[in-house]
Amino acid sequence: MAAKTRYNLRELLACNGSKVLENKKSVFVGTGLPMIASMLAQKTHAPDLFIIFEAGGLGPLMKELPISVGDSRTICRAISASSMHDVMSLSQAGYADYGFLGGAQMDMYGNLNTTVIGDHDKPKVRLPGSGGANDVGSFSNKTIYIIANQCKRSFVNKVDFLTTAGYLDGPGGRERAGLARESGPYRVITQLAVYGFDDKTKRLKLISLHPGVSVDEVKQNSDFEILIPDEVETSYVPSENDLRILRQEIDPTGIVLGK
Amino acid sequence: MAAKTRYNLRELLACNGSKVLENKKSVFVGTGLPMIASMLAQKTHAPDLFIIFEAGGLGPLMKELPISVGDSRTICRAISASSMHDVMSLSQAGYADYGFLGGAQMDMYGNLNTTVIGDHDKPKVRLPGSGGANDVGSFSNKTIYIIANQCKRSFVNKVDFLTTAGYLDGPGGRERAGLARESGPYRVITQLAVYGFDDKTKRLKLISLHPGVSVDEVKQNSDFEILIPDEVETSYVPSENDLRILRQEIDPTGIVLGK
Amino acid sequence: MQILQEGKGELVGWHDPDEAREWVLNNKSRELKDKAMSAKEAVSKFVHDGDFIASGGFGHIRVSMAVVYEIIRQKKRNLIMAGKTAVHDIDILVASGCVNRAEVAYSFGHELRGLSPASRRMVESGRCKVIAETSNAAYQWRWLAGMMGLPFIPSRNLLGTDTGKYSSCKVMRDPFSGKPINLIPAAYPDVAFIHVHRCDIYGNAQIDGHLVEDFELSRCARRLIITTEKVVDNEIIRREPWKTSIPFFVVDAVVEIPYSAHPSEMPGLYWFDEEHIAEWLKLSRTEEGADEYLQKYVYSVANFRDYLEACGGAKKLDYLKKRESYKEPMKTISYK
Amino acid sequence: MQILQEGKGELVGWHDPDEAREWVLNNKSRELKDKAMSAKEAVSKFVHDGDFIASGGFGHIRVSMAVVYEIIRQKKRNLIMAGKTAVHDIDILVASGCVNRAEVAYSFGHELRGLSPASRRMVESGRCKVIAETSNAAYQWRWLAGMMGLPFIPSRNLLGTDTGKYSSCKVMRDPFSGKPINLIPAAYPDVAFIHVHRCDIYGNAQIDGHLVEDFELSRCARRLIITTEKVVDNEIIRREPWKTSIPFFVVDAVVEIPYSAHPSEMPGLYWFDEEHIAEWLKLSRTEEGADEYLQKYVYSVANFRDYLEACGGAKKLDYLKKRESYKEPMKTISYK
Repeated sequence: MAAKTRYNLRELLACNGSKVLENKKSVFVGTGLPMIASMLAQKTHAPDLFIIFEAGGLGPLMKELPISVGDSRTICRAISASSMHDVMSLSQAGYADYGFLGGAQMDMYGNLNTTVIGDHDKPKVRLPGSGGANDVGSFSNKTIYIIANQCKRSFVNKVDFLTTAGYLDGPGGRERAGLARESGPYRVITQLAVYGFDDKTKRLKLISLHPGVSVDEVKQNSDFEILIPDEVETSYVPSENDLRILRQEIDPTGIVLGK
Repeated sequence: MAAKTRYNLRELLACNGSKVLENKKSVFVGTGLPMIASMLAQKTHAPDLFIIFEAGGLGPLMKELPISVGDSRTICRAISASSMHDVMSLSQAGYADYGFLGGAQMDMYGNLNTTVIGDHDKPKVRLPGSGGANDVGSFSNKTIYIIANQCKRSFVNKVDFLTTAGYLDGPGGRERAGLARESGPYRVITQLAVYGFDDKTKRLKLISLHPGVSVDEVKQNSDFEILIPDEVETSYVPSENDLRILRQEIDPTGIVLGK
Repeated sequence: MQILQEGKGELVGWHDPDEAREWVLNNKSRELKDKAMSAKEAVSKFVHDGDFIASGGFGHIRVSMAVVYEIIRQKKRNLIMAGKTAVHDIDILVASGCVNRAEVAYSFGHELRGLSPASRRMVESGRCKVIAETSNAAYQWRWLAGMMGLPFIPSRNLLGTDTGKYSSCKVMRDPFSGKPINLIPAAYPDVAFIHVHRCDIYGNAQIDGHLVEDFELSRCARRLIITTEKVVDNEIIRREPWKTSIPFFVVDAVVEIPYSAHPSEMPGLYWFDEEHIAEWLKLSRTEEGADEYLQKYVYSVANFRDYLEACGGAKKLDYLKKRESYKEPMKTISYK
Repeated sequence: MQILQEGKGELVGWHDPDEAREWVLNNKSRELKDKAMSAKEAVSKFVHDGDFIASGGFGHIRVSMAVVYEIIRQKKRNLIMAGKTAVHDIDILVASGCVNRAEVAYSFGHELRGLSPASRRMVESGRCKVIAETSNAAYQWRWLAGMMGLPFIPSRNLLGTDTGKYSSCKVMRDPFSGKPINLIPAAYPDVAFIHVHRCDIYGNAQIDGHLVEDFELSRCARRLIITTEKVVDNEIIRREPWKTSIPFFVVDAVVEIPYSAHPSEMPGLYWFDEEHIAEWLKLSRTEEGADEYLQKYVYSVANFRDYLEACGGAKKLDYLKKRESYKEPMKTISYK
């Protein structure tokens, strides 16, 4: 993505995240890009996307970007302003079609680390921890990750700390651990490409390359082997309309998307 | 209790039930006499008695007798109108000082039957079942029973069905079963007398005789042996003020107390 | 850690949590769609012979009687009912032959008003089976476990009693405290019906006053019929979202029927119709009398409006409204 | 049924259910008594060195900052904090040396605004220990189990992860489904502090909007300090009892301090003070800077009113009120 584009990286990530979401489905979103992507989906192809916030906001029609998944914007014209117990229970019971998370480190099975770089008890970098990520990754039918900085230190053979379950040790791993049947990571969006998971092996598999990105670049920026299918699409390119909505309607101050 | 009295049996039961309750404590009450007794306590010696209803009413100041523990009278000027989950959880956690129940059959350890007379699967008389009784009897620190009809068929060696736990098989029985430490039946009020439970044996023990009732009468109306202490008091006798409150303020139509 | 006791009650309405999720995935939509329909349509669509059914409210309070009467009118059979402080509802459902099995916390009685002659007769003659015993708290927590998508919720009730032994609970040794603990299995009723004060066409519902068990019950039921005093615009819901007790995506049908709780109480709106309850309790002392009641109030009326007419119409409803707001005094009524 | 895994995290705040009941019996009164006091008095009375503490609200929303600042001012030590989407609160409590251990779901970050330099520094240098990991749902359910007086609540999260392995949970085989299930231990924090919209002198509290975890947290905490925007008459509470989120008998202190959530948001009343948060995030990049902040906003002010004055006083508060009600636009702010 060396070429100068009409859009910046975060806008590209938001638009590709948005595209994964379906109309008339629910999505459990985290702060930042997942929120932006979900709001964009509502304003474009998925007007009836049902947004779930962990602090209790259900189905809001937001007129301003929330700063936190718990602030008053998340219950703006919502159908319910409830509690974390309600939201987490409903999600555990299967009402979260999509989950939407960010991450720092991931392995080929989509296991996510947002807790610590280095040793847990003697951390090199202490990150915030699971927050609701472990819950979203455990309960959602399909979980989407945005990892803005794909490189050999973020796409690793073994995560320093397994915060949130991907497919664990591979096929059947989630079921063996007691996690919900037919749940798990679904898409991973990085600055280079969009990935899915191979049905059989549960390993990360390339789906589409962002404009100007090569398969080699994708491979070089991973410590583990990424499955490359014969056919690789090109990722969605933000439209003028997307950019107008993102910049003018959703994040006019650029707190998430930058200026 | 052959002599003609100023009060009827139910009024006597209500007044003696009321006397057990302490000011500034909580009581989890069932429909009927327990409710009347609690309201009387509030209007006499225990103005700050905190009444708990299983359907969600907490601390009401009732201006009319509820017909059910779930009707709108139970949240009249309450401090909270909540849910059964809230009330039962708080009680399980120890917030119910007193529980107040009615019963059909009881044994010497205060085990209560409100489910069935005869065999469970081929019942002679099917009664309503536990309702909240098992819960009140499990969770309350001190449970009070009103059994209006003490006789050999209601004070039995073995209840046909153990609906609500008294002391089960005696000392340590509740703890062995996993029930809360320091909980259990505390007083039993019948048409003849008021009983407690012996600290050591956990067996029913006479405390006071209603006016005109003899120890023999008490013994003859029980299938099991009731412990009789050396000193037996006389039960509380309804005062004119009690009767005025009961008849004029609490139950003017006599739906519970009769006319 | 071992299983110390297994209740011998029938485990009704339980599903493996993964199967429960699959049901949600395939049958509960996250789409805002118009679910308004008649009671007749809702019952015919969502109540099936053999279903495990549960009624909202508590005792004679806020019960969706329009659905109960419609189930009888449609002659549904072999239903299993959740006897969770069930009174008039279970009594007439058993008497009419719709319900022939029950898991019982409180059933076959009308609280203060006395035992239920009709349903007791059916139980004592073996025509209605009690397939499990439980308690009010335990029932409530069966819903909680279902709402949470869990196989069970632990509790410290039922222990040591026959209620526990005849329940579908298990007792195990708690690995934290080392003490015995009761495990209450989740319940997912096939269909529940809950009466509310107001609701939009999608099913977003507000309940005034105390919620009793309906927060949890609404969320664990596989199918949910909401009857409502009034359908309101979605904008009313969105203006005060903290008032929503039941969100639309757990709702399958929205039926607008004012006074739909009659003869039970609707908190804040109208009082119990004690005359009607007393009439039932008197008539139902014989099978013929019970049939007479059903003929008069269910089979020979086309819908709930006609039923209300038969119960005394506008004059009676006006009285019940006044009674609820303390504008009429209590009356002495004989139930025998 | 066997234990499949035991988390190696420290089991903090757990009590045997019988001990928990004993605490309630001996320490929580069912008497309606005046609990109004100052933040100074409440903290000195109910927060003790070594306590396990928990803060209400969520992230920078509805946090009882007056109590947080008072804890710092009173130099409490060796506190363990519940890191349940804890942000500004835990950051300054760790930076000031009050908190030296945490059980973490989300801590050491300010969500969108970036990681927390101060508390990260303390953790990375070993001066603050993470004694257990958990997740937001699991924390929430630790409160639920506590509120219910149970030893644990089952769940289907944490399974298969290091978060689970470093938690205080156990994994067992579910006797109903045969599948592995997580058991989350109850938590009873020694003291919790929750900020509410209104409350009477006894502690009956109303929270507007979403409750987050405060329904459960308020009920499981051994001691509970309520700070409130406004003290209202008990009659206001009794008029609409369905609005009570927290009943008086779980409350130990009622502290009336308007704007007590500052710099966090009070839904419906005032917005985050982003300038203040940015000032902290910039200053706290060095230990000296963090000390400067604490000196300026905590140690050298006598109370919360003086603190608010130091933050910009009436003009700033007026802006935050307007911002909350969309009458002022978002501003671009740099946190670095």
